[in-house]
Amino acid sequence: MIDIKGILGPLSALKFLGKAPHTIDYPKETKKTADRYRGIHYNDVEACIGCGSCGTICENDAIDMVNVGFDPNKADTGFRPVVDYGRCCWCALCVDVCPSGSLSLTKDYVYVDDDPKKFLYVPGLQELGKVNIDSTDDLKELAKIEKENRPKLKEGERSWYQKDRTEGLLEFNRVPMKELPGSTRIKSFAEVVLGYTEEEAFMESIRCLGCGLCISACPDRMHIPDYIQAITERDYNSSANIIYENNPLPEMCGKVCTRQCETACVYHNRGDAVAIRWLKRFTTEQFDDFRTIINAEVKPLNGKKVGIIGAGPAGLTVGYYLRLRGYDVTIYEALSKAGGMTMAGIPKYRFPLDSLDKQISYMEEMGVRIHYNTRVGKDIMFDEIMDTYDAVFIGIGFHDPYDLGLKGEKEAKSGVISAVELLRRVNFGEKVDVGKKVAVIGGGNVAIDGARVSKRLGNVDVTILYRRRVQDMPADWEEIEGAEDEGVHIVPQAIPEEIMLDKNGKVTGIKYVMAEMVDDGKGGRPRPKKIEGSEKILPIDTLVGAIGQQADYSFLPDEYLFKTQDDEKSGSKKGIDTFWGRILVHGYNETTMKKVFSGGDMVNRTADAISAIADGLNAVKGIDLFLQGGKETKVNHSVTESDLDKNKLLDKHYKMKHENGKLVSVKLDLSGNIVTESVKIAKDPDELKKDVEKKEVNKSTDKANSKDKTMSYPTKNTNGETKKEEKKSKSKKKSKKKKKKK
Amino acid sequence: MDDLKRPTLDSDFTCDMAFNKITKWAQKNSLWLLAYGTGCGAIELSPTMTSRYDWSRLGIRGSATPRQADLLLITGYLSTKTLKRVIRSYEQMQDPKYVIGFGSCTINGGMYYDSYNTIKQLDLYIPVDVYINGCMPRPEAVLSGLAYLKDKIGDKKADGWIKYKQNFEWYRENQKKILKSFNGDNMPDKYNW
Amino acid sequence: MSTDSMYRLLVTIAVILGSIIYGFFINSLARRITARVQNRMGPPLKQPFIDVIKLYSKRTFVTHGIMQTLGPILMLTGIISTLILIPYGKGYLTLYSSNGDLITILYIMTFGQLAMALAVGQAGNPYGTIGVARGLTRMFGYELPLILALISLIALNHSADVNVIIANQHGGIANWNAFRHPFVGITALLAMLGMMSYQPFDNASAPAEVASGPITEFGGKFMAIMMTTNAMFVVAKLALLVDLFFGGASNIFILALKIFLLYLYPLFVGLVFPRFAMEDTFLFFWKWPTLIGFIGLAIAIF
Amino acid sequence: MKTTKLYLGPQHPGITGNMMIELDVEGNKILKSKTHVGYLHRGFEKLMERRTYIQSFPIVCRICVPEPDVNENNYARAVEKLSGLEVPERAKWIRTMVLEMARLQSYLLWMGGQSGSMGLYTMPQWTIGDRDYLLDRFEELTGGRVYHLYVWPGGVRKDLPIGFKTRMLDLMDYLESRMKDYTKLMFENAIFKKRAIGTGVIPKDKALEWGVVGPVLRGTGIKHDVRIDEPYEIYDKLEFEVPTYEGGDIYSRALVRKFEFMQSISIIRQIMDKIPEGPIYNRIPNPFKWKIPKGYTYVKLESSRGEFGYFMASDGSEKLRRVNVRGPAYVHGISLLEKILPGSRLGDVSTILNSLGVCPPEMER
Repeated sequence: MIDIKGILGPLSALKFLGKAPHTIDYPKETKKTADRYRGIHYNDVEACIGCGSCGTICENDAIDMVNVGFDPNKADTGFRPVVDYGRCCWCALCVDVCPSGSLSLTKDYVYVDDDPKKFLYVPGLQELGKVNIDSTDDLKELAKIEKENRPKLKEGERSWYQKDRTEGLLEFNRVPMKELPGSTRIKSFAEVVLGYTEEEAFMESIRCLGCGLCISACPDRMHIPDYIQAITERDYNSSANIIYENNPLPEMCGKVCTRQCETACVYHNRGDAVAIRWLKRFTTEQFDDFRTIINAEVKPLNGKKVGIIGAGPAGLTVGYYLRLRGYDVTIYEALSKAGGMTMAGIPKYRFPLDSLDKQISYMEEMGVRIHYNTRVGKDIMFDEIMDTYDAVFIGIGFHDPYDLGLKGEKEAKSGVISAVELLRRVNFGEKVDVGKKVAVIGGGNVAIDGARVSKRLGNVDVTILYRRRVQDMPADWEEIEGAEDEGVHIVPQAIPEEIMLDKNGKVTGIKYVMAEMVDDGKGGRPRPKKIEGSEKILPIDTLVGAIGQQADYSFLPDEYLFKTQDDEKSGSKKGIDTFWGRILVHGYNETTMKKVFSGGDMVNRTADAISAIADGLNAVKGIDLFLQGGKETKVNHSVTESDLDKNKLLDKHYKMKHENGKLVSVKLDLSGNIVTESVKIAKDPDELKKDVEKKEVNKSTDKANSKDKTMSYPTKNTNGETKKEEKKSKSKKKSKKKKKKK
Repeated sequence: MDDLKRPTLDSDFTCDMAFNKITKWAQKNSLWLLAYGTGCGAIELSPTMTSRYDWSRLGIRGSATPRQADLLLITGYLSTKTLKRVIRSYEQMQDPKYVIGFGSCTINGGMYYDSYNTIKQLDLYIPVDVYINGCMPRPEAVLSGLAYLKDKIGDKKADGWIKYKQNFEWYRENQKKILKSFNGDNMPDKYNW
Repeated sequence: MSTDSMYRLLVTIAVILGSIIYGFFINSLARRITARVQNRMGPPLKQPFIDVIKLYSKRTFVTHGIMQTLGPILMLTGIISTLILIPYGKGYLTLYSSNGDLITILYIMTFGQLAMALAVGQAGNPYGTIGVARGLTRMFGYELPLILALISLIALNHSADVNVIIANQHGGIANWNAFRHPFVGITALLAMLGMMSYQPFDNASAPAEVASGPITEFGGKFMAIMMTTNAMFVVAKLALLVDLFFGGASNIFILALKIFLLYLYPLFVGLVFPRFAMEDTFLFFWKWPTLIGFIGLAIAIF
Repeated sequence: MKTTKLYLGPQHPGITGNMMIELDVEGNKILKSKTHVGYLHRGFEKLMERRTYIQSFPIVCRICVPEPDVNENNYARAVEKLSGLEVPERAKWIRTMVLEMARLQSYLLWMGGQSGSMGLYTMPQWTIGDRDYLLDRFEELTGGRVYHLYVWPGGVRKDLPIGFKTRMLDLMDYLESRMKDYTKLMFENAIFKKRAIGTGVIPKDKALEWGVVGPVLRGTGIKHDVRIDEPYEIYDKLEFEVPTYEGGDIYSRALVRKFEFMQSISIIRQIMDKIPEGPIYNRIPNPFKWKIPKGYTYVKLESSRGEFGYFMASDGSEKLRRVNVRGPAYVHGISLLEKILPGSRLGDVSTILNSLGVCPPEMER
């Protein structure tokens, strides 16, 4: 039948004839886009560090990095992202991984043009489509023009950006490193830092974005992203191999490196840098013996001999890599152990005595000869070395402390000691009596070390006197904090005046003046200015000076020293030129004298171990080029593939899981069931205390058992003592088996 | 791209006719576009043509066949199979005709820059008058693109169709690189290349 | 040529031009109304004019044969002939209507459509062919009730002259054929839905089914001619219906108004109904309208 | 009678996308139908094998253009299932809401398409205009109009904006009131009924055998819905009905969709009412290095067109080994269409296509 409702019902639609349309009359009126609309990119080019993470994450290859006139420096590559809008899909993943938070999207969306080349766009720099950035000329032009009038967007105009470290795809918090509590650690020289567990190392290593900004910050240009990636793959073997490519002392670096890399880390802008140092340390801790895992190729001896003076980081580096290249290498060391300043000058709670053993014994195994207790100039003459060897490397370091230059210093018969000497004596097991009250003068790492070592020498009251404010101290922040934790007093803005002596010439106190900070008028850092009448006297038993060191060139005969410019002109005498106590080098660390190379603290200004290693590597190249007549020996540092595969299998039995809102990784058995919870729960401080006390007992027994009376030092403190021993025995067994096979 | 002949308006005898004042105004304000949703971009066309944005107020409407259309909207990526149809549709359209590259895919491959079945740069195969950026472009962006095209027509710069004629060999050469033959036996010879 | 025939010729040209303009104008108004019901703004009023100017300015080289070129022109001829046979008022505005009667008009009206069919046939597009087939089927559908209604009118007025029929409707709305003979009126109005090719009877050019139907292969100038003829045709058809059923018009403005109001009716129906399937279209016309038409005829004759 | 070959598409207003149907027509009757695809093939499954897990996330939503969220959700859940990532409770609620919003907008689009294919052009103008309000809410929530890129492994990308709840509820009220207009204009329209009833019939006994899913299957009277059969996200905590209508024709499918439209409105109201507070996502590890353990999985959900599934295999590296997308449109658009088109009228092809929810980009991926 006729469906009346169906015929008349639709006619009700005609009621809209009387209603206003809801059309948006676009060019005349616009609809506001939402606050988080993903529109065209914007980049705060000043905040951007050019790490390229945005380009790496982009699934469409839409982002390239180009140089648009920014100078590169340690924490900025100088490159800026350029977005290809012929590729972009506005997923904003680039924003979510931007570690500096500079990249964002805006609410703009209209970008219409008839030239497909105009859809390349440098966000934050280029006004849309104005310049064709395909050509380099135009890029330079762009850099010039845009420098003055860069579009600066306010926060409200940016639509999709990361506000804080909780947003986005990146984890800005570092896996915390477990440490001994302050009260426990002053009781012994036990190592303060406990090291990462395997899972902690994995969780930390996975944070690395692999951008490589750190490489440029490292004086030694280590392949940091690569070895971290190897840790992520649980392939510690290749991680160690990668590290060994340009660092023969990884464990030392893993413990005491000044880690300039971490300040350059992309995470450093908004969160915690990746713990590069701890990760390197973790890798080296995995092996008791490097001999079995480092697969570097050792070339047969090529008949050239190289002599090295000083078995510090620089000398050892030169020795190791020259040996790899087939040179006969001999190192002369004045002390009874190799390591130079790292051995003599770094307190054992940071750098246990056995830390270098593995590495040194590996080197010696490889054929690097080290003559201990042989002081050049005394036990062997420099002339002799010059005659014997085809090339000579000098890496003697800064071992002589500066004088404090205070009234009473010369007169003092006891109670004044330099921090360097104090550390050396303590490190080499000598008994040092510092009394009950110690004052340390200086604000560098050596001063803090001196203070913290003194603190460990018994129930000692330690005060640091520093000319400027605490924030001006050149020492590491962690070190200062650690010292404060351990109960070291820091008196800032205190200028020492005079050492008070008793009749016997023993130190009784120190007089110092308080200072106020004054602007130096040149825009530099403020200078301390004495406040008249604020003199104070601090009663002390020992004064530790730590205001700097210098090199001791007494071993060099006069004729090898470059004296005046006249000499150079006449050409009569050509020697090693020095400037302000540092040996002048050029190119591949060559000195002004033929066949003599130099490196380490007495060459570079940063004066840290990693720079010394870098110097060493540079000198290796120089010596090689020099001795091979301009041709470099090729060395194969790579690891075998079978090893890599073996290790890669491991990680398939792990998976990521959320636990209490935190991501952890868990171990699986072969059928995929969870075996153990990965992250070990940190031991509570009480337990640690007990551990350390146990160690103290062990220490005394060790002492008794130890054959070498002069070289006693506390054993390394780890909570996995028994495990370590097991490993050792295993590795021994392995080596035995190998021998049998042979 | 750069070795292409730039279109010279004088050489085309119809230009004076096609671009006199009234017809120019009419061509500008009456754009019929071929309803061919070649890619995913077609989804943003429906809001643009319906009540919320209503492009009919700008004189734009869809037409069902290429014969009546002035404007070909390449909505996003083109698979190689579609490219054939698009070329044929384009050649069936009557002059003057315009092409809008809609979305990032037409500019430089977009999302599918590494796909084995899509073409990456549209203007190697047919001349493009305007590109609209976006994935998807919002209706507002689409309307801006159309407004841009209108301006171009008004300034006598929307000359892609002349360019196509004058550089026909070049375009054919590019098309042949992608398409081996049009449709085998069923087609007349001139389509089968 | 006498001044009389001179005037007549001038008025004829004016009517032809006027019908084009008015045809486009009501088309434009219809678009606005459609837009309004659909909740949107719609195109500007000048839009149909812009469209047609643009289409004339397009270069149309493609042709599938002589018939495709001739078709639209024959169509134009047909519609002009139809146009001049319909009276638009008194005096010169009756044009040449006295020369022909309703039957001639009906005959000539179909001429354009048949010309179109021939043109489409040569174009060779299957959708065009299907479209034409659909269009002709629909025409057969609505012609029956329409002719029934017209026969009734002729029977009632004892004349096939449109002017006579108009004259007989004098004296107020109640005297209009549509109201005086409701069955005839309803039949005619239902048949008119078919004539106007709006939904539910737009099968011939249903985009979702047959692309754009007969005009699939026609673009550029062909399309422009078709649009022009369409505009004239709408005016012609509506004017004829106004003349026959709604009392004609004393002057051109009232005629225009009546045409517009009558135009709204298929427009509104088209806005709210989907289209019939092809078979249903045919069946529909031969069912209800035909039935009512026969009743009307019966009443008229007996 | 002569048999004519008709190529419906790829450039044809009656096709729901870029595909082609080759028809053998005799008069107005279809004798044979064959679906041609390949016009939209982009090789998604291959592209995803080349990208890391997080890089694949922006791609997947492009698989189905009218309803991208189901792809995002499936992808996220597959990755979570393989990797063991947990999703916070609030994120699950938001995800469910997004899915239902997607269903609403997809049905609005369908209403427009279905009636537009029959020539009722007022309806698409209304529904697609109203769909824009939903897109506004999407834009506010996700930052994108069409491709939302919102649901990712570990949760959702951003929290609900301030004031979103009230705006969403207002919109639900509006859509509910608009449904009355739609009903009068479309669902109760005499001619719509005339064309829809008895057209494109899928026999009940063949439906399961032919692999029919979603509203089309429920239109044949078989109750099957992943939301109820195997609840995912938080569907087990919500109250809703899954309608079935006997008949298997276009009209019963339309009624199923109409009913589900109202159910979706009610689900969104429930979610807005009960949504818990809390975090919205668990951060995945460094996206550059994220590896997923070896294994494979199949996840599925109920999209507006039916069961939508992802098979995903991982080989333990940063990139997935293989993914296979099982979209409902593949069955509906190719094999089912070839079965039910013969015998029907030429004019109904587009109508049937629309009623089956054929979505070419999803068919070809």
